[in-house]
Amino acid sequence: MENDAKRFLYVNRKAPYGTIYALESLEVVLIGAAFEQNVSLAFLDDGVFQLTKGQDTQGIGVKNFSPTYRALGDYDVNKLYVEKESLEERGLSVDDLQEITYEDEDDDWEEKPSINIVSRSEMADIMANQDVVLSF
Amino acid sequence: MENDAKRFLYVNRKAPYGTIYALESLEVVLIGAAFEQNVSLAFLDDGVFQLTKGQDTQGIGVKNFSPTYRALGDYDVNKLYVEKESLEERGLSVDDLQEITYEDEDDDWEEKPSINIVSRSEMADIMANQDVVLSF
Amino acid sequence: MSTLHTVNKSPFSTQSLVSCLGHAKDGDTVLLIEDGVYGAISQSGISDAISARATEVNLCVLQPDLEARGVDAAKVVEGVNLVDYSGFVELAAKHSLTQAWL
Amino acid sequence: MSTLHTVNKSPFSTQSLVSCLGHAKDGDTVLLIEDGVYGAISQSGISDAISARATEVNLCVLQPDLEARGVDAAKVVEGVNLVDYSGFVELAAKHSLTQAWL
Amino acid sequence: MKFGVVISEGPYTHQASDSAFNFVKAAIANGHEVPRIFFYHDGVNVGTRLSVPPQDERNIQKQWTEIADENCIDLVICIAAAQRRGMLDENEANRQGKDANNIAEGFRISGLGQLIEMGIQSDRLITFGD
Amino acid sequence: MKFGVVISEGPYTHQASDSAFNFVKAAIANGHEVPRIFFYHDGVNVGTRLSVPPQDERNIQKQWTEIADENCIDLVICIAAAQRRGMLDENEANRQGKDANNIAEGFRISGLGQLIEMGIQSDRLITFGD
Repeated sequence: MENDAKRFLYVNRKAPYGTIYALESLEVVLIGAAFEQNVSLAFLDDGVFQLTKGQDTQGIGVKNFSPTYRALGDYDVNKLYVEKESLEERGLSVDDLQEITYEDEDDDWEEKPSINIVSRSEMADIMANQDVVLSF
Repeated sequence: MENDAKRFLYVNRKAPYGTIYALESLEVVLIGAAFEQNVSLAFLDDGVFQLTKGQDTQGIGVKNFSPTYRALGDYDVNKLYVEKESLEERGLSVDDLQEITYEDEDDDWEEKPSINIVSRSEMADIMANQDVVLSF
Repeated sequence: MSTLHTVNKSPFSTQSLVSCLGHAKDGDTVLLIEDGVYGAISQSGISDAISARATEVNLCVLQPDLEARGVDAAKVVEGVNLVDYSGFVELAAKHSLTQAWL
Repeated sequence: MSTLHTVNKSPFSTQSLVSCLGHAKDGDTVLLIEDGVYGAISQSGISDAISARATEVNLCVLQPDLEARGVDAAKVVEGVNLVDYSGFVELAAKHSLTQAWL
Repeated sequence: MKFGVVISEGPYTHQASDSAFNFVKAAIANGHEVPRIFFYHDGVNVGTRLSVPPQDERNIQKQWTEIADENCIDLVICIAAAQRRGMLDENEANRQGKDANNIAEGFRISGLGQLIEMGIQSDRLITFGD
Repeated sequence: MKFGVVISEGPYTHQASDSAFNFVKAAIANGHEVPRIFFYHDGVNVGTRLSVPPQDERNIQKQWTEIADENCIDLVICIAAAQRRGMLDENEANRQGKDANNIAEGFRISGLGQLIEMGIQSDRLITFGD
């Protein structure tokens, strides 16, 4: 990563499928990965629903894009922050989310989790510590 | 009014200007008036904001359509139901709303108020007692 | 005379479900569709309020929308009924009126 | 390092303002625009929660949006500052970061 | 039973037109009629023939054109909503002095009266929006 | 100061593009620069030249075309978002085998990289959406 890379945060606060924001946010993240900035993703409020496992969209005739989150590691996008309070309010725990991992090139390519569960106050710190915030 | 007229209720739950629904709802009401059905309008939740007086849109560069509500009486649309609880939750009273009247042809063209403040439970009764509900 | 109410918004984001439940009459059906299906998740911050209404009002959730969002049917609040699109159509036919809480 | 947060939704309809205020840091500015300006009305069901934050956070409301909606400046919660579009621009320039709570 | 359907949001952005499509398919399969669908607000954008969705996604406009053709459904786009949003048929384009039009086969542009008429003539009216 | 602006919602339906316009006008009046505006999601629909708003309403597309022309603002419409929603320029129409295009003067269609680039090159990035 270049020294003058900017810290980019993609903020996801909306549920998938009801609206297109989650999908089109992911499209920005994938394209943005080529720019070698310092990228993080935040999932809070209804955005945490984007990461649930077992999504099956056959019955609604819409493409299931949830597998794409698991590919983020291949694009060197491996900082996914999920807010604990948002999960709890929605009756969810980390067990309801997909497992998303990346291979750490600085640690002998060990497979590590990309999802970090953070408190609301930690999420506020993450948000404050950015150069660019893109909201979806 | 014909005997086989249907009861049409236009339900307004959104604030004006932030989105176009309030304006385009009004356009349906005006066109619909020509069909001589039994028309009522419901204003609840943020829909009560549509009727506030003193709207001045010069600063945002968007057309002020609030005077149109006062013309509804000329189209024989004179049943505007506004939910009391929705007003109160928003710090509003009937004094914050425009005065909207119609001339009652069955009562020597006396000018009467079109706005009826109703309780949530009365609003529920009004909604239940319709043939067609159009939501905006 | 009864009404099928549809709610398509997450109750964690908007007030639509609360407003709908505050206006639905006994004997009406409230059907959760699209992002509205999140209202059927048990042990959430609002699930008690939902199940409290499940006796007077027929609460339903659209299963294809539930599956799309990865919500296991076992996680649905007790008393909420699962329907498919065909069931949605027949609910609309059975009730004399349909109202969308957009 | 501080942030200008914009909120464009009515707090009576959505959770955006609540979520924003729950994440804004002391010294940040929260600017209410578009339908968000309804959050500045005094004596509403949420005005106490708003004014409680007005000491740590700089709460502002966009006056042209307030006027469009017929909300009298005299009705605005105490401690909330009125700004015009020029003021909006300078708030964005003054804070190092801008975040929209859509 | 005769269903009237209102679609208030644009394609892909909101699920409304997908939900309406699944509802209409099921209604027809169950032996009901859907004589007309009225596209209002951003719903008018469903009727553009210029969209090019990714290969692995559904083509919402084509789905409507096909189901309408097979079941004689009248797909009506509101003219007032369409004008604001840049949806035109050939007549409207000529009348407004525009050099192109973008409406798809099977859709027609007409007035809000068609919505009221649908409300009067249908046994049930159902709205899919945001 | 250099502002980058993102517009995420369509014209007339949401206030987003109006708010952005008022913000950009004020920014320029205050001596700031707005080198680029990026239209994403339904925001791409702002760039249609086929819209015919009522006489007594603002013409949102024309407002953008004019302010961009006067201040050298690069109005970029996201290609991926545009394709889904039926927004095409002449090149894209030819490439996709479409018989019409609808993009207005002053707008250009390009990739999402232009959004990231805007984020990198701007001092501040501000989003107007829903």
